Amino acid sequence: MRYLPASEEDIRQMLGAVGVQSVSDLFASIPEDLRLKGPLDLPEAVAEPVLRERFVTRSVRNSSPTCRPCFLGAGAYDHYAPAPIDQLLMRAEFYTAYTPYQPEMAQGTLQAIFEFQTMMADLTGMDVSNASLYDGASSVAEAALMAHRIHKGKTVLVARSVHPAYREVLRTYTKHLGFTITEVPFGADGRLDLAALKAAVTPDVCLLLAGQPNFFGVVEDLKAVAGALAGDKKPLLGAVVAEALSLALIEPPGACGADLVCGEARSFGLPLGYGGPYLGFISTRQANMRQLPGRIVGETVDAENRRGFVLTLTTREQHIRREKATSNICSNEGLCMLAATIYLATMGRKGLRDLALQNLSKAEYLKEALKAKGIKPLFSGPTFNEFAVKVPAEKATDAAYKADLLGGYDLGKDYPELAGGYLLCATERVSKLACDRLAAVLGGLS
Amino acid sequence: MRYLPASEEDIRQMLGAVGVQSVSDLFASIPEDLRLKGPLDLPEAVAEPVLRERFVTRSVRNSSPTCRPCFLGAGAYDHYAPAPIDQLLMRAEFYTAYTPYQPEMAQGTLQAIFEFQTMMADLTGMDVSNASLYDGASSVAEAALMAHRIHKGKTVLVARSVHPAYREVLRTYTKHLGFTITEVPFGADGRLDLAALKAAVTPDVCLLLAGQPNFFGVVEDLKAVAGALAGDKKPLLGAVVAEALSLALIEPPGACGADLVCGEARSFGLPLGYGGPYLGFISTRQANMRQLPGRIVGETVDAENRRGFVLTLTTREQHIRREKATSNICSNEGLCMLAATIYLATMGRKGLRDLALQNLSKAEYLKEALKAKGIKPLFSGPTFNEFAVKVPAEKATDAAYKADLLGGYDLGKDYPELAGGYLLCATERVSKLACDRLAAVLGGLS
Amino acid sequence: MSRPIEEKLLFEKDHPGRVGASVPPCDVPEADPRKVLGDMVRASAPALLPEMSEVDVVRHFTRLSTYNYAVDFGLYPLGSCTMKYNPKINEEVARLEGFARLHPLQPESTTQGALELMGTLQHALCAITGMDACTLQPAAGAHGEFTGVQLIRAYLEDQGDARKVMLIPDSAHGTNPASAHFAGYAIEQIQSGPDGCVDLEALKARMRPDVAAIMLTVPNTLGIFEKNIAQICRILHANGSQVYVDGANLNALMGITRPGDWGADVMHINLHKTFSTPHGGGGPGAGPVACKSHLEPYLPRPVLAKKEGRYLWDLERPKSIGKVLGFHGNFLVLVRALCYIETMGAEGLKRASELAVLNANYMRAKLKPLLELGFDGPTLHEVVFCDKGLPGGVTTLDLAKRLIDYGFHPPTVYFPLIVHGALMIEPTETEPREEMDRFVDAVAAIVKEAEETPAFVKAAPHNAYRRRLDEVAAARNPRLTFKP
Amino acid sequence: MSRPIEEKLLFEKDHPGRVGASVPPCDVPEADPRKVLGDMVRASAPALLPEMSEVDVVRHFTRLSTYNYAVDFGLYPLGSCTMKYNPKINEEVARLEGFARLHPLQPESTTQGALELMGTLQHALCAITGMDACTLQPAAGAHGEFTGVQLIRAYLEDQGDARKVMLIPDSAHGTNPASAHFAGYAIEQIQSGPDGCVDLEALKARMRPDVAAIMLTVPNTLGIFEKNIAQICRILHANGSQVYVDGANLNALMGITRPGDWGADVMHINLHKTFSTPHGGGGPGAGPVACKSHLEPYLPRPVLAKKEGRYLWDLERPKSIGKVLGFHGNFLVLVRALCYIETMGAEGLKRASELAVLNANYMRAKLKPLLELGFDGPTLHEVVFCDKGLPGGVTTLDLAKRLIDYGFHPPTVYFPLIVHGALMIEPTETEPREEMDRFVDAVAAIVKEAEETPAFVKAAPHNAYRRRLDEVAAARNPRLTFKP
Ligand SMILES: Cc1ncc(COP(=O)(O)O)c(C=O)c1O
Ligand SMILES: Cc1ncc(COP(=O)(O)O)c(C=O)c1O
Repeated sequence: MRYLPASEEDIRQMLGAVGVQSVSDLFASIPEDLRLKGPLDLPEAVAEPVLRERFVTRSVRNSSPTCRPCFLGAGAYDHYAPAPIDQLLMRAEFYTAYTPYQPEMAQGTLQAIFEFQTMMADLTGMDVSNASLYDGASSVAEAALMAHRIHKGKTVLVARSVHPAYREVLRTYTKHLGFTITEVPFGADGRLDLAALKAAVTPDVCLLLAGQPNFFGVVEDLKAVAGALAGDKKPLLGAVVAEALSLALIEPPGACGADLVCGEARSFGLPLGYGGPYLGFISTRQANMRQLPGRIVGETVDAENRRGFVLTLTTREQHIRREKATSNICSNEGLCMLAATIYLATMGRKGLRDLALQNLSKAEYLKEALKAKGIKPLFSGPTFNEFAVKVPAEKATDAAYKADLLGGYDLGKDYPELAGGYLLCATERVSKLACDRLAAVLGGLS
Repeated sequence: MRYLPASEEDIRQMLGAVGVQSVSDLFASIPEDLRLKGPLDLPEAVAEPVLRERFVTRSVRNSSPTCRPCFLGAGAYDHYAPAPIDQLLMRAEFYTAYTPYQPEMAQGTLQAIFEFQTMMADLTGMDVSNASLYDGASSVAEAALMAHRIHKGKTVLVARSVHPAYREVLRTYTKHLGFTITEVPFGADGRLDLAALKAAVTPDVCLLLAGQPNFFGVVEDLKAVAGALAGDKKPLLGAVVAEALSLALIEPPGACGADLVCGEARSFGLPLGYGGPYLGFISTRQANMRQLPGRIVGETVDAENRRGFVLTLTTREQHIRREKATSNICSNEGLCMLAATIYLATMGRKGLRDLALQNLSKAEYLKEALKAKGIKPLFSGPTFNEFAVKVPAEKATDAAYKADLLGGYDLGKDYPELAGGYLLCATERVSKLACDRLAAVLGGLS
Repeated sequence: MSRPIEEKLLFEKDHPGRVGASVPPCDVPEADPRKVLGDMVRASAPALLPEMSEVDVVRHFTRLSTYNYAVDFGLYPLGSCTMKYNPKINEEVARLEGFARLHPLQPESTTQGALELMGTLQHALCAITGMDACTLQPAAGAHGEFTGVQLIRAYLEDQGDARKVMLIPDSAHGTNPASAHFAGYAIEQIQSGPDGCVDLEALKARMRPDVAAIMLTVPNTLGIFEKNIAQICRILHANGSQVYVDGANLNALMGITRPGDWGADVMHINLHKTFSTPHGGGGPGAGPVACKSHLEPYLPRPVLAKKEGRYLWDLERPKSIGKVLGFHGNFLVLVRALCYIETMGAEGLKRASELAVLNANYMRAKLKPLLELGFDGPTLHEVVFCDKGLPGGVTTLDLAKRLIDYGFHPPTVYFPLIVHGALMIEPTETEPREEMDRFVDAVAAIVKEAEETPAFVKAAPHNAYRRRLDEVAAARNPRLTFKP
Repeated sequence: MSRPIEEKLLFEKDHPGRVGASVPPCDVPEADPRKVLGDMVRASAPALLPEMSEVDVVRHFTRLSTYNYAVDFGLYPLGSCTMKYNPKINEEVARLEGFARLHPLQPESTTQGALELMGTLQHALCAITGMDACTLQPAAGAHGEFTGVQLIRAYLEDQGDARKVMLIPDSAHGTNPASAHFAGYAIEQIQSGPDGCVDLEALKARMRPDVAAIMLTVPNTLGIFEKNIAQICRILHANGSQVYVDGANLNALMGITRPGDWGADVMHINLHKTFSTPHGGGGPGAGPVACKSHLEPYLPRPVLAKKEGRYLWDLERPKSIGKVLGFHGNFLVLVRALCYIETMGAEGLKRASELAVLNANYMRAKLKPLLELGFDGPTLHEVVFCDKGLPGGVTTLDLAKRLIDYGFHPPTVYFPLIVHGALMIEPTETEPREEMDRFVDAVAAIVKEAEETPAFVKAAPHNAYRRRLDEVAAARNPRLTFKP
């Protein structure tokens, strides 16, 4: 077997060195009656050329945005990743390394994390960022736990307009910790209902989570939201960013009064990948630094006073603090973080803004094209690259597919009150033509 | 432009350092009347995402052995390249380096060449090998020039059963050098006609080139061929190996009395690639070493007496000897050589033999399957993974294609005397089923 | 190459006017952001994002990469991390566009290939672990722990028997108590016996109705198989409690023994350990959870189901603990893991475990004359030494740093906590013997250096890209971002 | 990482019983080689092919790779080699299966995408060079030279006027005389004038009927544009001779001036220089030849043609010089080159040349205080210094080797031959200014070292994977293969 270097001769010699007769002697500590009698119920080994063909076959039994322009967003946005990213990720020095526990032989990874932290803090308008979390959804849950540690309150307000999966993960995470999760409704503009918000704030509320943009693609007036959070024990404001690209064009949460920003940065150079691996993150103010979950890298010097980087503030972490840790996370999304770092360096401040502007323009164009067919936005609030309309949602996806398009997302699945609501996303990868085709298809539905 | 780092500010500063006003001043040495007045007649720049799609479109406007089992050989054989090869080639240290002119910072490339030379010498039964040539066809031409330098004669005998393209390149190369190229016919077994050979040998013959296997897939009795070359000024015997994999199963030319082996080693881990880049080589006896064309690497030591490798015998080469060089070759097929080296290390002596045996078995199976349909081999000689049959060749390829197969090669194109001859190849990548299907298709032709 | 090139931070390479990517021209009218977004338009550009050419970016990260060590260079014996070789074919298939560019919310009718792949992987993981059901949603080992413990909790509550306490041995990885804590449990640490295993009598004595479950790593972090595991399961079950197995060390057991057969109720599996997917410098991993049928109703939504030969996502799971991740798990990691499993086959996986254990015991035998064992009993896939007897006042950390000079990644150090100055060594089955010999020689040389020139060892590393880094200073005065 | 790991030769890692690849089981009856092949069966296995696991192989070549320097690390200023950045998107598209797995002899109806690509590239190369026709068959620059010279020869013979002599300046690359020699020409070297250009009067004086052609590199290997090139063309043509241009230095000229417009008859183009395809540690390259219409009938067979909107290979070329390569050229290199051309567009290519020339002149200006110029006139994309004035008896070679210690690849040395101890520097347009400054600083430091500690410089390199290697010993006692 090509991954197993030991030849029969090696085995003989190694057994000799160990001082046993056979390999099975090495397993003597496993009680006989627990040993598996037969072979595993698995097929035989498959040779690489055959297996490769099998995976090709599996891969083509899916139809992806490669063949069909994709109007599906809802937390996963179809962006182009420049070619250098993947080729750099393929450097064995990066992808076959472990978490940088020995900094003297992991400065490559550590410096990249430091760069990622800096850029995420800059993009979100915060002071510090961690080195990644599993994904956007779990970052929301971690944010809630973090806010509780800071504020002590046990009620979390979450906008109903936050991504449904994120809200569900938040509930899963907090279920047994005595939290109260309360949803705050949205208004006719799709934005947070500020009156309802004000009414919901109590001294026990440690955090308000608002999508930016929210699940409907609507850009919240985050400054107004921040203004609505008043009082002595006022809760932290957390912005949930599911489409990180929007940060290039929308006022950063940090500038609007947010205390922390969590979300999903997969848009930065990572493939859609049927949902994973993605790239969660949290950034926050300096004061909250020690309550962050996950890995953090800090700058230091070596014995010759040269700059270097290390994992730091590790006393927050489970391998030191065990159950008192800020999170249980250990392996995080290192290589995804690296992809995002390369992506951001590649795009630069201007490129990222140009791209964001193009997303905005495509979505605005699609909106107008749909309006021309009599299809109106569901909400009046401003949007970035995604917006909701009212169409016969059940039929829409099928009709789009028949026209070689991947249609949008049926809001009725998660919001009974929005039955017939249909979420459409337009990134830089859909052409004007595709927008026109979609408008024609949806306009043709009764 | 992303490949051009100079910003406007850089340009300003650099112009200042140079002491000119504008970039066009730098071109003052080009006479005004020679300057291009308008822009180049080329399209505008295309952005990477758009361009990638364009190339995908171009690539799918071909139908390759990926979708159709390939029975086409004729100098290019469809083998599987294990996954590590390409990922190692993609290491920037290998593919973005130049020819190893500075050995102290190119030991990676140099050691790999030394390993390649060793394995090629071993496989061919020779003492030494060069570091690569352009391809199999040009290696035949270089072999003729080399044999002339050694033997001094100016007549080259080449078996008519050597690859037609190789023979054509041989003629192109020697056209103006006063060579006589004489073809030696083949017999009913497809092997070299030894009587004709003997008759053709004169003191002016410096080289006999015989395919091993030859273009019809037939394995020559190279020992008998060597025996037929007698006399005082007997010519060198050169074996032309178009399918290097055969070396694992067929007695190496060196063991049969050949003086040099040239040919094509693309089968060792390189893609079919519509014909290039491929991997020519020449190996020979120690005594002929200084007449080899192309790069050669030798072992040496460094100032601390550690083993190292350098380009050597460079006085053969054009950059030193100019028109007296053994060849004009400069850039050769470095990365292809590396692929072959990785391939051979991966397969190992046993793996390569197993694979060769499987090729033999597939071809024998196909032969039998065709016989069962009444289709007979054109020649009676033994074959490796390729053989000729008699079918209505013009119809055969179309019929195969309709059955989702890439059919064989119409020998009539190059051999009027073999009109209706059809060359079929069966590598490890065609399944029994595909062989049966092909037999059915060809059997069904009138 | 000569020594690595010193590369500045991205922000120090910012070069206004340079461009690193080409954004296609916009084929629709350009929107006016201020008109669309009003005063929610970003007022100032993210100042620190650098402007660089593609060349600059490629060189930056290529240079950074040269500061790293990696499995593709050699032995990486981090204990409990299973740093095995990452097969190249896995990387190739995970990049097929039909996988890499699938949207997670596409209709199931358009993703049957992906779903079949996931179904096949679930089946394989059940077969290997002896469990009945499986979720692929968790993104890493700790995430799997959290999910698994939640299953236990949901099950017990459903039985009307919410319990408070999670028992965890002192040899456990820190993620175990942390995960249980975030599932709302009180953690009670149980002391290992002198043989490194659970003290059965103490355990029995602790069996009261407040015990929800025990979390056991098998083999444990000392590399020792919990010999009474079946009895432990029976004891816990008799108490109405559940048994959670941390499968981080499954690489010792494939095809040899199965947690499901011991009586364990639920476990997680680290695909980035046992199943060869790359660690990526700290993830992404995948931590599927496999369980017995009584826990199945509680698995995270949605659950992969098959109806009339078609796969689909079943959302109607009233007892589900709910989602633990936004979508369906780290799919592209799953692709790699299945590629590995199908490459190895039933026999190959068993052979991998056998050789992993052989390699670890070989290392143990060769290192025993040089270092002192943490525990003396038989070990499987890894072995733990302690710092007792290291000469010249040299510590575990010094030894580790000096190994760097010899071109090796050090073992896991100072874990498990119950061994003083622990050095935890797991070579994995993909290590060739010569490489292990090279490592042993390095340790021997360092021990000798420790006797002769301890100060030199204590100042290691000497040849790395950086000398020893000051972690204390970093924590005392945290500088977590670049300040211009 | 620490210092590179010392890696043995493959043959020293041979480990019988190890397996590196998996050959699928054979689905047909296994043939008996002895029965099929008789005594032509290989008697003994190729003994030196090593048996290694995939892990061993990957580590072997990964470790070897760390001994190399590469463009992706930094400046690689080899003059006349145009070591520009190799774009990553080129590598990606060249690996698309629809290109990589095409058989060269497939019917044209099944390869229209590939043929269209080649047609588009031919058109682009003609547009850039001002030529009328083009062949993509030659595999490298020297191969292109040979092809181009053959075109000239075939043309002249066809005119009934076979001539014997090829004129080549002393500054030319060695491939020029070698290529002309193998096309059957007698080489006559022409001396460069004091300005580094062709001496016009001497040239005129040499115009006799035996002159077949002149081979000129423009700009020449001194980086100097042959200012009288148009006149030279006229002189040669008046003599019934042809003009061959070595296009190795086309990177100075794109969009600025075209050999076709000067009056040149034929030229080759190095796609692995000007058009960004990787050098690969010594190839593969591609050396297309572009020519005027009078030479077109002689182009290598087959020629790409278009009929009724479909591309096909035209074999009916009675005047063709014949094939120079087995198939259609280094197709996968052509894919990369076209990807580059379409990425850059008309303006981008021109900008590339402008900046290549600017960078070279910047280097020249910065290095002039440190080194002595070989020739004084204006230069374009490269500049040549000589060893005059290097202090302390330090030679060009010493300076080059010491540059290695500073983390740079040295320039081309001792070429062109007409400059004493030549240092030929071509930064290319993809070099950022800071990187050039870093190089200049290194040269300054070395010149200082040469004054202060010349012996140290002469013993360089000190920090590379190997100290200075003994090339003389290697040539004296050639060891070209491993002997067990
Ligand atoms: C025993 C054990 N359990 C759990 C984990 C956590 O796994 P992950 O890093 O995948 O979250 C580890 C990681 O090293 C471990 O060693
Ligand atoms: C001026 C010049 N001509 C020709 C060549 C030969 O090109 P190739 O190496 O592609 O054969 C070179 C190579 O360096 C060169 O510099």
